[in-house]
Amino acid sequence: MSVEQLYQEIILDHYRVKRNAGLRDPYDIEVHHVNPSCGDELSLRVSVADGAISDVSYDAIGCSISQASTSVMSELVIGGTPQHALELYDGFQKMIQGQGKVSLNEETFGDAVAFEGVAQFPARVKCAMLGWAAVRDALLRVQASAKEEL
Amino acid sequence: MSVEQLYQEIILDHYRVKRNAGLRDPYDIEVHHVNPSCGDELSLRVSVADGAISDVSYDAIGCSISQASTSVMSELVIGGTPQHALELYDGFQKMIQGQGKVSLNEETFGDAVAFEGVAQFPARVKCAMLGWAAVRDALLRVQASAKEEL
Amino acid sequence: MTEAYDVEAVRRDFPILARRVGAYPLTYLDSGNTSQKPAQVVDAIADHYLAHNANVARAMHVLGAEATAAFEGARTAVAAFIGASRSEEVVFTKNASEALNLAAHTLSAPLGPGDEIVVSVMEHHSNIVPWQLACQRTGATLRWFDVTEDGRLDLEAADREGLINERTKVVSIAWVSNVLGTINPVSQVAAMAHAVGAVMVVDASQGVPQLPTSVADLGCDLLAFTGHKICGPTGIGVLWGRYDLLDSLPPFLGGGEMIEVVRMTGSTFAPPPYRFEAGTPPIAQAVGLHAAIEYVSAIGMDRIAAHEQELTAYALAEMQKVRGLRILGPTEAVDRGGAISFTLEGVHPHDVMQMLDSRGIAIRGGHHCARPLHDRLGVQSSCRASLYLYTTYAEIDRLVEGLDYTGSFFSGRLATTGGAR
Amino acid sequence: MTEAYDVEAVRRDFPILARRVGAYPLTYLDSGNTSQKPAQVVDAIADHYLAHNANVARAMHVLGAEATAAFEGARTAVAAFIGASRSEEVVFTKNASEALNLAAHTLSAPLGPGDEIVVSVMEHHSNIVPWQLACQRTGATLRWFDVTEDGRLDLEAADREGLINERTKVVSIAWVSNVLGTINPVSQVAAMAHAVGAVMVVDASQGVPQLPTSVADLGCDLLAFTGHKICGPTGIGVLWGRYDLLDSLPPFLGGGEMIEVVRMTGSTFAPPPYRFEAGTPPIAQAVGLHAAIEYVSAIGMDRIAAHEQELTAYALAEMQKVRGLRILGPTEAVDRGGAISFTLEGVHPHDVMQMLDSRGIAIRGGHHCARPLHDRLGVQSSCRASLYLYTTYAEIDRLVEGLDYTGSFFSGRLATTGGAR
Ligand SMILES: Cc1ncc(COP(=O)(O)O)c(C=O)c1O
Ligand SMILES: Cc1ncc(COP(=O)(O)O)c(C=O)c1O
Repeated sequence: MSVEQLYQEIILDHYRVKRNAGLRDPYDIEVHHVNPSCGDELSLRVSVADGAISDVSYDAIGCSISQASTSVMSELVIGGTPQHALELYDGFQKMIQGQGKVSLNEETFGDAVAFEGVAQFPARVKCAMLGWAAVRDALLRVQASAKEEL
Repeated sequence: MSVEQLYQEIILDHYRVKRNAGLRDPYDIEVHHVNPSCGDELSLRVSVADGAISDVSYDAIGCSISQASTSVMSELVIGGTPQHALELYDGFQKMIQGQGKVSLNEETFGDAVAFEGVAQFPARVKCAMLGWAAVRDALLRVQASAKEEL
Repeated sequence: MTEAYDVEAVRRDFPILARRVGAYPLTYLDSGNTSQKPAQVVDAIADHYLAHNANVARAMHVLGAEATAAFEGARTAVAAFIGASRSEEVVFTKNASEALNLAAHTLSAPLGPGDEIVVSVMEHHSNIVPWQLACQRTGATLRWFDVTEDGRLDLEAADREGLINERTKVVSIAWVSNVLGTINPVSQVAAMAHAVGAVMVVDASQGVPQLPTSVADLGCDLLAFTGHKICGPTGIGVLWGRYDLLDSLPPFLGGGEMIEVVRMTGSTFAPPPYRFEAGTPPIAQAVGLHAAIEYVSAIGMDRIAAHEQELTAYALAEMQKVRGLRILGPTEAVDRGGAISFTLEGVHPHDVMQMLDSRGIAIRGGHHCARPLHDRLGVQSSCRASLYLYTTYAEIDRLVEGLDYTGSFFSGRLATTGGAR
Repeated sequence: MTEAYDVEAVRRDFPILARRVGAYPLTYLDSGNTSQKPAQVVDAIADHYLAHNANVARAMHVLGAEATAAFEGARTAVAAFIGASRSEEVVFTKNASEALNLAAHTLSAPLGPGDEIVVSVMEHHSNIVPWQLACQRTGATLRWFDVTEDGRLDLEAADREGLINERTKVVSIAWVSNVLGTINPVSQVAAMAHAVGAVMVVDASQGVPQLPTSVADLGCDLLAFTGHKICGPTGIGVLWGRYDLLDSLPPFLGGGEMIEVVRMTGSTFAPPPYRFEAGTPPIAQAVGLHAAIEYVSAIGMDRIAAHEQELTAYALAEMQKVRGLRILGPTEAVDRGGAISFTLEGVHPHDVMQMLDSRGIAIRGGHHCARPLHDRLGVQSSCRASLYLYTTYAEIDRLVEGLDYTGSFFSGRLATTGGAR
């Protein structure tokens, strides 16, 4: 596994031009996640309206893998249902922890397939998961507070 | 160095029949010393009168080396001056820590020469010193309290 | 056991056992103090240092990844070995003593006057002093189980006195006594502790090396053991804890990678196990412990336990034939580990040790870090022979012969009659 | 230096340095994180386990005496190496972090609200978090030295603010910064501390491995360092302390042989260093540390320091030629150790590390356990190359080449122009 396979052009592209970056209003929940071993930090907001994720906005400091992964994630989940986003999380996590043995369906995962190389670099798994873990956390909190309101 | 040289007949003899054993009155100071690594314990009293050690009495639990050494020590110091006892302490300590390179004057040290073998057994040096360390401590305290009274 | 236990094959893995002491072969009967190490463990450590050494977690280069995989692999292996449900439940410490101090510090943090901590009078100092210090800090009260005349935990007296009650917050006892060999009914005590909502801590320093271990069967919440008694290196111990409990505990030592975010004005802390591992952990030692666990697992902990049980029964029977010898603790090999403490009438343990040592026989003399138990039994100190997977019948015979000789030597019988057994 | 420094001869003692990473030779520039180990150290550990292994202090048989002599011999060697006046001043811990926690726990025991503890913003977490926890426990206040723009301790600001004053009870700073490389004026700060009656603690984790050490010249009262950064094993650290001070401190961890008399109702404690060494100490690790100290001493700490100084000067000069590279801390090799932290514009340290790793070059990326310093310098994280006695000019050249390539790769220059330096 060469490092050039890790740094796919798609990843470098998202890293250089991050999609949906910047914190925006309105939002339902903001979460703050860190990766203590390298100090990566992510503030992420989600907004859910009419059963769909209407926006994901974020402010991130981190490596190319974590930033690009967050960027790709935001494109994949915006517009879908929270349930769909959580399913994507599960699939992505399974792949990234699969040590190269699990691959993603390109139709469903789009640019995220570029991260298959990351699964070969255990030390970078946390980087690739940072944005995904944050959005999952945020969505679960939105759901929990929705339940409480019932 | 064989173990039979360590356990000289003189030592076994003092171990079986301890001289000056038992705590007696009157006394000036009582000290309590322990050897934490093996749990040996010694309560020792000294009584000084007219510039001479009039009595050393003790209650000891311990191995043959520590008990015999205390017994031999008591015989050597009773009747002499505290100063003489402290000099004996220095001489005995020097020998016992000398790893077999230092020997004792038999005239001055009597039965204590039997402990020269102990110097070859570093683990037993503390045992042989227990009674000596206690009597030194007690004598220094007697002197200190005598000074205070001046 | 399907196959006979081949102790000679085991011994070949331990080069030190071929040593001679003067004219005598080494007879190492001090394994309860520390075990010997098979070449497999020593080689694993050397290979780690010479080919894969790097710091863990922080280093993401090739060597760092290898060292991290080795270190975390050891954690996973330890978890499996003691039947833990998650590897995150395994905290590496420097020894069992640090593990017990960690437990005492963190569990006692919320305690105050009126709360009670319960240990037993047969504990090792490492399972007494940390709780005494915790009581000093917090104002809680230390109470303890007594032992019966035959060296078992006195559960009846405890019941009568209401030792474990609604004020009890922590119970911490040894699984296997390092002095008496007694195997304590840990799961029963754990049930008593849990009935009043107390946390159950087990000092398994002598248990894990000798018996198949399942933290679930023991029913405890925290369990401590040490690497050097189970064929592993010095410098490493383990605190296992239920994840939920660990997660609720405050940090112990600070620094390094046990943090989440450090600011000069205050810090937040990592989840378990990292919260409790301040500074560079014992990396090569974890690798060595992993090799040790693989070594004993390959032989089989059940077979090791059976070997020790048989040998202990033999030793107990033979030693009781020595004139003036008194066994402390159970005299039959029932619910009993392979540590046999004893006194020899008229001969101080130091002298027994010395005499045996001159014949190449290594035992321990003193109070074996259990002075309160010696006080309780009314003996100032004792001798202890302790067995392990490499111990042979012939070694027990040499011990007994040496004890006979020692008794004669000091009682003067030898000098008078000239005869040893 | 009388003789040229033969770095190739040194490298032959470190088998791991001959490793290759894919097509590239290993270029290990992460010695500030942990150093590599010479075969001499690994062999000493193996020999101890295979021929002399036993527990210490408690065991009086032949193996016990050998192990005790080896362990105490290591203590004597460490004492001589750092210029301590007595070997009883050397306490063995599991790492520098434990040593600093020991200092923080015991020194803070008598403190309360109104008392102040002073550290610096450039400290490693292990010299911050223990003091934060101590302040939480006691109500004392944590204060700190700032750094100047060029990464030196800001003594002027400290003076202006009255940082060290009659309320100051402890001052604890690093001798050599693990991020900036800065060598701090420890003896000057110690004089400031002593003038107000405060205790001076030095975190010498990066100092002792790199510079000849004299605790007297440093003027400190306590000093901590760690074995694994000075060619020694993991699992061992050292706290040195003035004997009188150590003797006045309460115990830290409880258990094992740190006691004098244990009763269920209360215990008394052994004199230093044993009071602070609960449980079985890192015996084989002390043997390994002893071998490491002999190894570096045979080469000469002055020559090791000179080698590092020359190489650091070269590295600083060459690295500053890399486009977009910014050095954190002193950019000249004056009062400076061999850790060089830097950022590369537009490329996150993780990515720098990964790219260099693919070329066999091992550096560290992140905040190097010094997040407050990174906050202070306004960088989220950084890269760090750190040198040691076995580092060569060729390795620095490979680093610089790798950095050029990395910068180009991520800025897209490479893709556009196809050219690397
Ligand atoms: C300056 C400094 N202090 C303390 C430490 C902690 O050392 P250890 O991780 O061995 O406890 C380190 C190394 O990580 C360091 O560089
Ligand atoms: C029952 C028991 N608990 C605790 C310990 C302490 O283990 P360590 O000295 O490795 O901390 C020991 C061994 O000495 C032991 O036998």
